[in-house]
Amino acid sequence: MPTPRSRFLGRGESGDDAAGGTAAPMDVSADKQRINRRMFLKITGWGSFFITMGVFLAGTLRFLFPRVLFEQPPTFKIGVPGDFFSGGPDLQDGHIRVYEQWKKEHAVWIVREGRRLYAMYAKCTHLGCTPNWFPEERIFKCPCHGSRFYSNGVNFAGPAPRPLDRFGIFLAGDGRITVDKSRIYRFRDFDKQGAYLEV
Amino acid sequence: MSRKKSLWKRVRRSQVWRSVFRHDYTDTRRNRILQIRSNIFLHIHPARIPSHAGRIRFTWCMGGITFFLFIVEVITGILLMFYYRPVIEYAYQDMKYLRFDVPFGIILRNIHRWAAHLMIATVMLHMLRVFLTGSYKPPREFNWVVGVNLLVVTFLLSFTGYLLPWDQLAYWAITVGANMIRATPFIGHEGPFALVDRYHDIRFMLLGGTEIGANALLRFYVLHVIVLPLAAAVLVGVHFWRIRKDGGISRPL
Amino acid sequence: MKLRPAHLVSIAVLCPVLLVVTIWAMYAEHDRPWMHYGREFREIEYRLTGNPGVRSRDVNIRQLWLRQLGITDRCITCHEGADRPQFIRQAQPFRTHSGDYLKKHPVEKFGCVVCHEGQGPALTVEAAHGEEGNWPRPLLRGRFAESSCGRCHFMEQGLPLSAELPGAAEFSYGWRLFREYNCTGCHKLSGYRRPEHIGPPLTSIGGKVGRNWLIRWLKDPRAVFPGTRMPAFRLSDEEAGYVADYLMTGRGRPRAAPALIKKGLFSDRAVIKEGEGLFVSLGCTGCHAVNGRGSAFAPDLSDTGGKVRPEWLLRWLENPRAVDPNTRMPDLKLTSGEIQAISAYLMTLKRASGHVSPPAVEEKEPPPAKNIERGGRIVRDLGCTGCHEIGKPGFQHIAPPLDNIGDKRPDELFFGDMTGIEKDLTTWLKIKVMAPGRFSTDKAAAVMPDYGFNDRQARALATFLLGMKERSVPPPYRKALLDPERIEMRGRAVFEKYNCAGCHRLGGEGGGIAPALDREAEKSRPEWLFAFLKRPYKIRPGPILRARMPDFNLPDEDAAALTEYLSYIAGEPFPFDPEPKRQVYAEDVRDGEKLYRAVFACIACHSLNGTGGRIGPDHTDLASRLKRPWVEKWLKNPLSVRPGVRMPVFKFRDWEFEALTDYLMTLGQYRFVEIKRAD
Amino acid sequence: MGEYQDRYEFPDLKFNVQRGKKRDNRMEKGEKKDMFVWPDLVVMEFLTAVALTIILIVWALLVNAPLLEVANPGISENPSKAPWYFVGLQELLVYFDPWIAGVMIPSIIIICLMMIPYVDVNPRGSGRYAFSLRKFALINFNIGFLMWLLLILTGYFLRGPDWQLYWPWESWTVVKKVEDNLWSPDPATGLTGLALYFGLGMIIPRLVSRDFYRKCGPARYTIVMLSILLMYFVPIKIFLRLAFNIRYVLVTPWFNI
Repeated sequence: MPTPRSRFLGRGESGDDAAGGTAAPMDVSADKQRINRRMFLKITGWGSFFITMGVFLAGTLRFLFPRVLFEQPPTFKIGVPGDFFSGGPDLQDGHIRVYEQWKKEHAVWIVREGRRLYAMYAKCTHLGCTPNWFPEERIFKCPCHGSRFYSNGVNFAGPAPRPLDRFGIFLAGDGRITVDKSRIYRFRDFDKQGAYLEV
Repeated sequence: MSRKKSLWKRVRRSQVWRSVFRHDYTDTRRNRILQIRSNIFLHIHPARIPSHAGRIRFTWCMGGITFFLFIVEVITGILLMFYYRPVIEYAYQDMKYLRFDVPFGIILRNIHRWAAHLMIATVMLHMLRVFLTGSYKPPREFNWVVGVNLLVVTFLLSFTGYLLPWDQLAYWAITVGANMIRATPFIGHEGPFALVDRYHDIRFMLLGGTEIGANALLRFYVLHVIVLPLAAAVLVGVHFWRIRKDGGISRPL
Repeated sequence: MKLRPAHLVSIAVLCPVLLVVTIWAMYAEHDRPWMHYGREFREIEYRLTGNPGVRSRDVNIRQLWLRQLGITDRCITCHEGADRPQFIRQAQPFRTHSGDYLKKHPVEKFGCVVCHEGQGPALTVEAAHGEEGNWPRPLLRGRFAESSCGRCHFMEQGLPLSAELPGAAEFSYGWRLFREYNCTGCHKLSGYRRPEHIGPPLTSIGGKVGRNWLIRWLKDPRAVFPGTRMPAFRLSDEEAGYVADYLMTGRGRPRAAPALIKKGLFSDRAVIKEGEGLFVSLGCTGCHAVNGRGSAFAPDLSDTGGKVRPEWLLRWLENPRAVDPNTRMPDLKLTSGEIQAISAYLMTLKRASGHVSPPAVEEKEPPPAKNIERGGRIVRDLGCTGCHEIGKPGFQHIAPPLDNIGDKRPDELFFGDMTGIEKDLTTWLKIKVMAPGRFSTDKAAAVMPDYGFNDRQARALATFLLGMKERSVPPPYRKALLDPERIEMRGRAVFEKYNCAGCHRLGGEGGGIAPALDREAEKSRPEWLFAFLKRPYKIRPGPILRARMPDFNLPDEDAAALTEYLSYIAGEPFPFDPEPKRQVYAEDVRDGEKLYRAVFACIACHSLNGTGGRIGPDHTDLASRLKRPWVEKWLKNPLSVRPGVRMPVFKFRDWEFEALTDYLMTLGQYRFVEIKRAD
Repeated sequence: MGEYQDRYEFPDLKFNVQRGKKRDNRMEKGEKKDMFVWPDLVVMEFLTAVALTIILIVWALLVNAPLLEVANPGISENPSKAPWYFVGLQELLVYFDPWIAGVMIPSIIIICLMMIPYVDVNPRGSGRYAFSLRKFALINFNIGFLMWLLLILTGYFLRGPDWQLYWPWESWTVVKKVEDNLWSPDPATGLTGLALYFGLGMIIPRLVSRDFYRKCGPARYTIVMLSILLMYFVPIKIFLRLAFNIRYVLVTPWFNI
């Protein structure tokens, strides 16, 4: 038969109640004190142990998320505004120029439309193929399912559901234009701050 | 409080709980024995042991400590494997990566390294203790042999791990070690009565080449993370099993 | 199951300790130095920009991963302001990068350690700057960072010594010293050819100077000529004697034409006076200096009288190339009188120390053969053949190669008995070039001689040498000099090699003895220029100019390079002038001749085939020499082409102008073809 | 409760049959002194594990694992030491050729260790610290263990550049003289010496303690004595080298000892 003292033995949880409700109520104050002391020690000991285990687990999880990656950084710089806006008549609305040199490495077309500059994601909005730019016809064609886009990325034929997505673009602190691939803007956000750069 | 208690009670009485923990925790001898017998991790122990075996003074706890260190090595080792590539171009870089970037990388590596050193020491002390208490005497002869094999495996584990950081310390320590092997009689190309040339001797087999290079690194890695830990685990199993079967921890006759 | 009180207490003690230790580990992990810098940077940025948003930006490790270079740089984690101009006044690590280096070398492409060294992936101050035990390449501090320029910018492409890498003055200077002092005479450095002998040949030195002078010179060259490039070899008196004995054996008596040797020549005051005048008017000071006046290009002549034998000097002036086939001293085509006068003048030049000139006839008995042999051995061991042609001991690099010298580790360097200095590579290099003798010990003597470099030169040389490292950069990073640049560089190299600037002015620099060359190619045909450079002749028959273009005996490629260079700086086409073919009528030419000879009487000043005036240049080969557009321009208004010229401005009528030009352009068409290597 | 108690029993130990009485006594004694694994032993194990974890974490926080420069076959570290547990073998390389120091000695050590329980016929002193009962075994084993330890300590702490001996208070920058006055006796002398050492070593103990020989039997006796003689040969060779500059004891065309 368990004695009253043994009520809290066992699993280290405070509420171990192996004896069920049958145990006699505690009535000896000395015992009570000892129980409280044991309780305290147990809570301190096991409590801190399980917290430690929790911390170990958290640390192990943190270990699996390295701070830096050996991947292409999401942002890259494409030059100063002067490289794209040389002034003159072609800055008027509706004049579009497509810069292809960042497509190979970053899958980005830099497009200048009037006074606006934006970074277009070279990925078809239909099923993710990479479209090609045909400067003679001034359209993008997707080789997979025949989607067609105007030079500003708006779809006009084929199965593509929406215009080509755009990346964040901004002027960095050193005065150079930076493309941020971690921010993607869809059609309805094209006029939002950050989806284009205006001069 | 009372609601909480009754909830706790209900949990304890649930089918799920009882399917996991088959007995209660009343302080009876029966329960104490059941605790050990029904737990896969604990039942490498007998339910009761002679009381001298529980004294640190007698065992130094060296076997247990060694086993615990082995577990620590396995856990930290597995974690380190996530960031280590056994390729010459990357191995050292990954050490730096662990050192500077990876959260807790440096402390894991430190623990792995120091625990390995400590393990060598404890395993040797364990052997010393077993000899001093004469615990290899019949019927425990074979377990001593298993133990000696474990000693060798521990040395090899530590030695193969030594190369993996691919730094100067590793490279030259292993170079010296590997060059001793080539002086093995008969099967080493520089040993007495050499039967083989440098492309077919035991050192070549170990290094996968005539010098310490990419193959050697990979071989040491495979030995370090697969072959030797597996061998150690099997031998540890046999070792523990035999302790029980040979009558538990040795005792005065 | 009841735990014993002792166990319970142990658990209650040990487990909290474990927790504390674990939290300590957590704290250590999340209290890394770069985080402090990150937070500090954000505060500064907020102060500078007033934008509260920057303070909440994440503090992260920023990494540049340059696959081609195999570089992982995390320097910008702490040096966050490096590429942002507004941080120029901040303290490190936040300050903007100095200069405009980052404009041409964007951080995203080049990273940091390519130039600065240090440990890119490291993130603690000590480790990142490579001052940790396990990193062999510590941060290059201060201007030593320039040493890395050499990794991509290859200087050794036959560049002129004046070539300058903008923003790398220290490095360029080091490279210049390296070339100028002919370090490759003893040290091998791949990519650098051993240049020709920079010192005079010693095969016939006995015929040139006396033994005493030679010993004095060998002991301490800079005491004799302070500006000399000849280093001091720390020879003892006996050793210098042996070397002198050895060198005096290669005597080869100079044989001046007997007509030149005249009694009392060297004491005739009138002749000496004439020689002094000639020395200046012929342009000798364009290369040589006397008592501090003149150029330092060629040897200082202030002590000629104390150094050389008179008959040697006569022979030398008569034909320098006969004495030394490789000399850069041009053949001035002097007359016997001029030779005598200049020699007499030069022999009067003596240093105040007043030592006597070497006797015309040689000393008596030859030295013992043993001494000569010893001297020969010393000459071989000291590597004299690196700079001088000596004859018997053939050339070999006697000093350690300099490839990868920048990779040397301190424990591979021999410091001798030196104490109290920082034992690192830069210190070692500086001492080595400045005072190599300081590394000598009883057992190991340093062979390298003393060049008397000052601190600044030593630092520059050390900077240059530090860049000699094994790790190369992939081809896209290598900077080859572009084509137009190459024309310029090659031309400048030749221009410098023959010290053309001693007499000619180009780009605002150079002497005023001969015409400026900036617009020369506008005037002269390239084919003619080439021929003229190969074999100069007198264009102006008159006595207006005493100085004349000497014959440098230019090799074809040098002459071609110079011609191309002159065309390039004048913006003229090369190699030929695509002048439109013009229809020239015979009557026009006849009219022109009439105008030339009679109406405007050009022949009064200019000469044609040996007849005519001797004031202006000869016109015999005018058409092969000059370009028509220039002739037209000149005829219209010579003063606009060369202000102050004595040619009058004629008021031609249009037809006169046409006819005269047509006539002039028929004079001596393409004579240069015959000129080329005539004799 | 009783049924569980009975389950705890010793296996049938055949070699104890003749000492059945003792065994019974021990059974009785043992029963009194038995302890429960749960929770007493398990708690102790738990505490040890926690203490060890604390030690490891603190150690790892305070001391970084060594990492030198990236491996470079062109530059040898000086001195380049093996990991500490093999430094003893490296230290032996000074005195022996690699095939002995690096291959034979460790192999022999391992084989001898494995043979110990089969050649030690002394039944006494099992399971307790009893020096007086097992003098011979304990003395020899401890000397061997100590030698191993000493070699490690020497190699680890006293060896400097070029593997020269440096006391801890000596600076490594001082260049030590390399011993260049080594000599070897001619093969005949060497062979005689070795034969004498091993021959006498085999014979004398047999003459001195006939009892020992009787207990072991010829095979065990040979193995035991050979192992012990081999073990003591190592310090003897070291002594010969240090005192008399002897390079090899035996020189043959095939190998040197």
